[in-house]
Amino acid sequence: MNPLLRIEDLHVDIPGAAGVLRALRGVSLTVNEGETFALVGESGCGKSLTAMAALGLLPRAARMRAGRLALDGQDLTRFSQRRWNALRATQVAAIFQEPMTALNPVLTIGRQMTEAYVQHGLGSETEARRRASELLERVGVLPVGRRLAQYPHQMSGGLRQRVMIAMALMCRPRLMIADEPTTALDVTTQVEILRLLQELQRDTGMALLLITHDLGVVAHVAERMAVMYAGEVVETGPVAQVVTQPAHPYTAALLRCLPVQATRDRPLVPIPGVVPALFGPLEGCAFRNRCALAGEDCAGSIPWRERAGQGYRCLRDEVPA
Amino acid sequence: MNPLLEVRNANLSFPTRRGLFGRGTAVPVLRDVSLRLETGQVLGIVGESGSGKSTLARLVLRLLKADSGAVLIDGQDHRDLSPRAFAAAVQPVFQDPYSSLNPKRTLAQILEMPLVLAGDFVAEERRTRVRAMLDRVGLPQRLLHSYPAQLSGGQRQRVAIARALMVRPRLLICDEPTSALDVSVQAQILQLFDELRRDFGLTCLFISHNLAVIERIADRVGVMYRGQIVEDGEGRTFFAGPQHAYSRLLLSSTLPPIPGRPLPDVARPWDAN
Amino acid sequence: MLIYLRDKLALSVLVLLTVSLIGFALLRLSGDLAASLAGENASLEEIAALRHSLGLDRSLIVQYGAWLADALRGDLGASFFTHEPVSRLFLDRIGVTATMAGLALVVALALSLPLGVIAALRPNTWIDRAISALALSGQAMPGFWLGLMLISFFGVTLRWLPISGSSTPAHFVLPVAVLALGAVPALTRLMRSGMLDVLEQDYIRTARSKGLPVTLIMLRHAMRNALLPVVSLSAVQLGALLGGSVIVETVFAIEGIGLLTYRSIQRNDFPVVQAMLVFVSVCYVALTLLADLLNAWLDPRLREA
Amino acid sequence: MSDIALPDPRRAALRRALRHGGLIAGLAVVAAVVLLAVFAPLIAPHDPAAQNLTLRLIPPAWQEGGNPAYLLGTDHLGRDYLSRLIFGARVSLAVGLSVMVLSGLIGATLGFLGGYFGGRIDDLVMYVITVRLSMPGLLVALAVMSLLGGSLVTMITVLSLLFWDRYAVVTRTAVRQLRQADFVTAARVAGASHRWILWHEVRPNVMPQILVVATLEMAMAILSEASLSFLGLGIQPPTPSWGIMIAEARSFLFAKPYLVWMPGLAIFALVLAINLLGDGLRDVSQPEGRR
Repeated sequence: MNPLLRIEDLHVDIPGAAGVLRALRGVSLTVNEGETFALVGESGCGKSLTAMAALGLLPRAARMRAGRLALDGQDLTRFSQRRWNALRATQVAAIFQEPMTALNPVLTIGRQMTEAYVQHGLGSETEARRRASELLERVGVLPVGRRLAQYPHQMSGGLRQRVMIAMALMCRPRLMIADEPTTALDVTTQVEILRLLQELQRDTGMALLLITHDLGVVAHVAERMAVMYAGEVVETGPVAQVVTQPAHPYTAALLRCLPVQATRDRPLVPIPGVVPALFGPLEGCAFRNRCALAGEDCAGSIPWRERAGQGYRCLRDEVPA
Repeated sequence: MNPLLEVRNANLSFPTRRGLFGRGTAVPVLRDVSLRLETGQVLGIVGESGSGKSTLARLVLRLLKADSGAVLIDGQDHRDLSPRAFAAAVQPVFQDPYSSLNPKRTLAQILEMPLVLAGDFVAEERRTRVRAMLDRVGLPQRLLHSYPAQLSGGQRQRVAIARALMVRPRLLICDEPTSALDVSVQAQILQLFDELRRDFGLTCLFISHNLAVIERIADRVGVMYRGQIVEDGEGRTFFAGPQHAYSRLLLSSTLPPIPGRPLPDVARPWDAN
Repeated sequence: MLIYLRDKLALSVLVLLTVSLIGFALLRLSGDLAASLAGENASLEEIAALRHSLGLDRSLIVQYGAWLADALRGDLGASFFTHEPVSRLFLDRIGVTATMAGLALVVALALSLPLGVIAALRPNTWIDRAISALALSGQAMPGFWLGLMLISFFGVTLRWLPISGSSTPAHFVLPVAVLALGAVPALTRLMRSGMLDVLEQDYIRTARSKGLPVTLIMLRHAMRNALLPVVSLSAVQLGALLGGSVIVETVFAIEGIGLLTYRSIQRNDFPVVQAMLVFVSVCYVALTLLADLLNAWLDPRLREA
Repeated sequence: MSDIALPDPRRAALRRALRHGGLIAGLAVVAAVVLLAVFAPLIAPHDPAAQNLTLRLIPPAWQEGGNPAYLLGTDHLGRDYLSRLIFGARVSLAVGLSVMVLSGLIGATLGFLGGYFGGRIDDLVMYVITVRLSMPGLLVALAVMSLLGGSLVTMITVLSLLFWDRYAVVTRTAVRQLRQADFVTAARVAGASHRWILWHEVRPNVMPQILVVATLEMAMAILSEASLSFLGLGIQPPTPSWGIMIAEARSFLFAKPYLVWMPGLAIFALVLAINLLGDGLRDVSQPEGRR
């Protein structure tokens, strides 16, 4: 499989009134062509920030301190604003969590769908409209003619997310970044949107980088995954392995927190304590203050280890599932 | 014997006001809702957005008035209770841990509030009770004089639960109390609920869109769809084999973290929409 | 939208009636008009006769009713002093005042929209702080004093511009500048905060993720949303500019309705003052209505309210 | 359990305030002017009303013909300009502070009622606000002052009755949002009365915004007093008011421009300081961003 997106040792700082927040501390991951890669973690772990970095859209205050970004062998690290713009939509497209706010309320769906196509010189306004119609038809936003003239507020959340997806597909990107695309939706709508994404991926062959906190969604749609905690990737590997035999204690603990029917007769085991503050340099394992397996050796530097296709950052060999 | 909470054929609609002079139409939100909740039980209400589950909570809390039907607390219409008697019987816990605590008041003030309003306690007794309750919900005493801004989301939700329990109510109305929390924090709060049920014998109306959470916590389950309770029953029976097509759809849409399964088919044959 | 318009119109009429009634009552109850009109040496009989001839001996409600009936026919009464019809006095002078107010708003918008946008694009940088400081200073400047300072500098020291009257376009430069500078601070700050709000919205992130150039994002996606509150404020400001004309026209000796009103106030020429009060209210109500329509054109969500 | 050590919000606000240059500068100037006004009789070198026609129009001390005894010179009646400026601060502050408080009471009350109770009460409040907004404030003030005759008390009354609209609008909006907050609902369910909720739950959360409006209104009142007095329909001579001083100096605009710019500068400095104070208060109470 060919690697499409490579992120290597990414460090991002966010200076603020309370000090410099080390938001990302050496994140590395690779998304291969055509695959679905899930980036999983709880709020504040840096998963969205990583995705935004891959779009060149870090928040204004954030600084990329170190690391390399590459798309299909092209080094993006020193890209100018103009080259980023040329890349977005045509190579990397994105959809976001809140379909209610991600579309501009004062512009029609048609206008918002076609503008990037025309801007990137892929065709005329007429051609853009034709492609928009085809895509709306494909994602099931019907009747197409009327929908193109509508404004976002005239549609339900599920429909808007479909519009977002169609819009992201306009310029035939090779990678779609989906940042919590179904979190704001009802569960039945969530399944519809996930199915749609799967089908579209099969049709177009694009890769999908799925950012989510929901391990259930990951298990159903992703092939490989990375788990983030406190600005670091703590574990990565094929979904089937990571979810059933976690190698990192945090992944295991997260799974024990899920109140799903499969674990009905097992008690919930909450993770005690809270995430450490990420100000200043952090030595050792960030999870050790909440980890049942932690010892004094966890305060030192922790190597990245590999085992049977799984990579993880932990000293312990056996992690109880 | 009367159930602790009974809702009888409640109908409720929101009037849409068309301008200053217009009358407008009424949008039905609750349609002939009936339910019974026995002392010591947890009744889980599950449904998607717009199903009317939060409206049901607000109705029971007397924040809304039904067009017809009745809400009975221990056999007595809840509208006949004095504010004090009602507060002593029913208390709420809300979804948003940020909106549910006044940012300008300390934890001590927030937790004393229900006791001050109940009026039966001297200052010394209020302080003792607040300290005991902090321990009970797992918050350190040193937070007593801090403000909500100094707390994490999970800690805030503990405060909200503590505030609801201060007057030892007989019925707790929880409207999506864990939905705004991360799963690890959600697990902490669900565990707290388990402990509190054991210690206080809580009776609870627990509303959530998350079937897995409901399954963990509820003895009985009610499924709401478009303002109606389309199915209700004992928890284990329900999860073993839901009867209504919508319940089955809801259950099959819940995705467990088990790899290798395809996404379910969620066509809605009964509801061409 | 139609229902909204209907309500708004009905409300406007009610508001105008209330304002005219309040104005009427205030002016009538604040003192004995006949006594002050007749002069200090008038006898009681003379005052009574004057009161009767002006209709001031009738009850307040009757007087108001009579005024209203006339006003609806376009008859605003006649000046107590020159005995000219008030409507004529107004029509002769409205052009000057309206021109000034309109020009001032255009100038103010031309200054404050770019300033607000620049400040919002570079928040908390030196340029943002400089613009904020400018806005704060402008807000602290008394208009009449600014006018006098401008006269002293451009008119007397430099001798570039005429300092009073309204006969040539050059006469309007200083008064329009004073009026415009009065409106700039509020508009700039609103534009800045509006833009800051909009730039944080998810749909701006969406637009950026589509690789659109910054100028297009600004013009198509951000400006339109940020303009909504500015449109409303502009309407209010234009009303305020008409009211503010009293000071500017006094300082620069311009024969507009502001100066007319000032003189009429000084000599208790009640019909003129009442007319001015109602005129400004009508302008305000009409302008806010216009702003609502403009906003509905800008934002489709408002069309359905 | 290791906590994220978050600071006490009040202490954090105080720290932000102390680091806020504009707020400190504004506060310093306002405090200085207040001291000047309170101790005017002790500080002013001369009686501000004492005329001496032999000492007319002395230029400031640093100009040719200046007299060190009259640091800022004298006006057309030979009164000491510095002393008049110092006493003028009394009028400005008296009007500014009184109008700030009185109009605040009117506006905030209306805002609380409309915002909290909503429905028909809110319709009524909105109607009253609209009526007020559609009346030209300065014009009405001019007309009423002209009929009633200018005095400090009339001035304060008239301005207070006119300039409460911003209080009402801001308070109403803020209270409307707070009314929806879950902590208000929790208090209601706990049996709190409307009065209890308004005082304990709503008021503390609106106060910062009301304070910011208060500074704006104080500045506005000071400017209005100056304008009205300048037009001859406000405070009446010989009371030293900055607006009157400018009006009296107007005839000497060409010969003695400093007589005009000095009182104007005083108004400008005081109002600017108050605005800085207001901006600072807003920054400090809303740390999430400058708006």
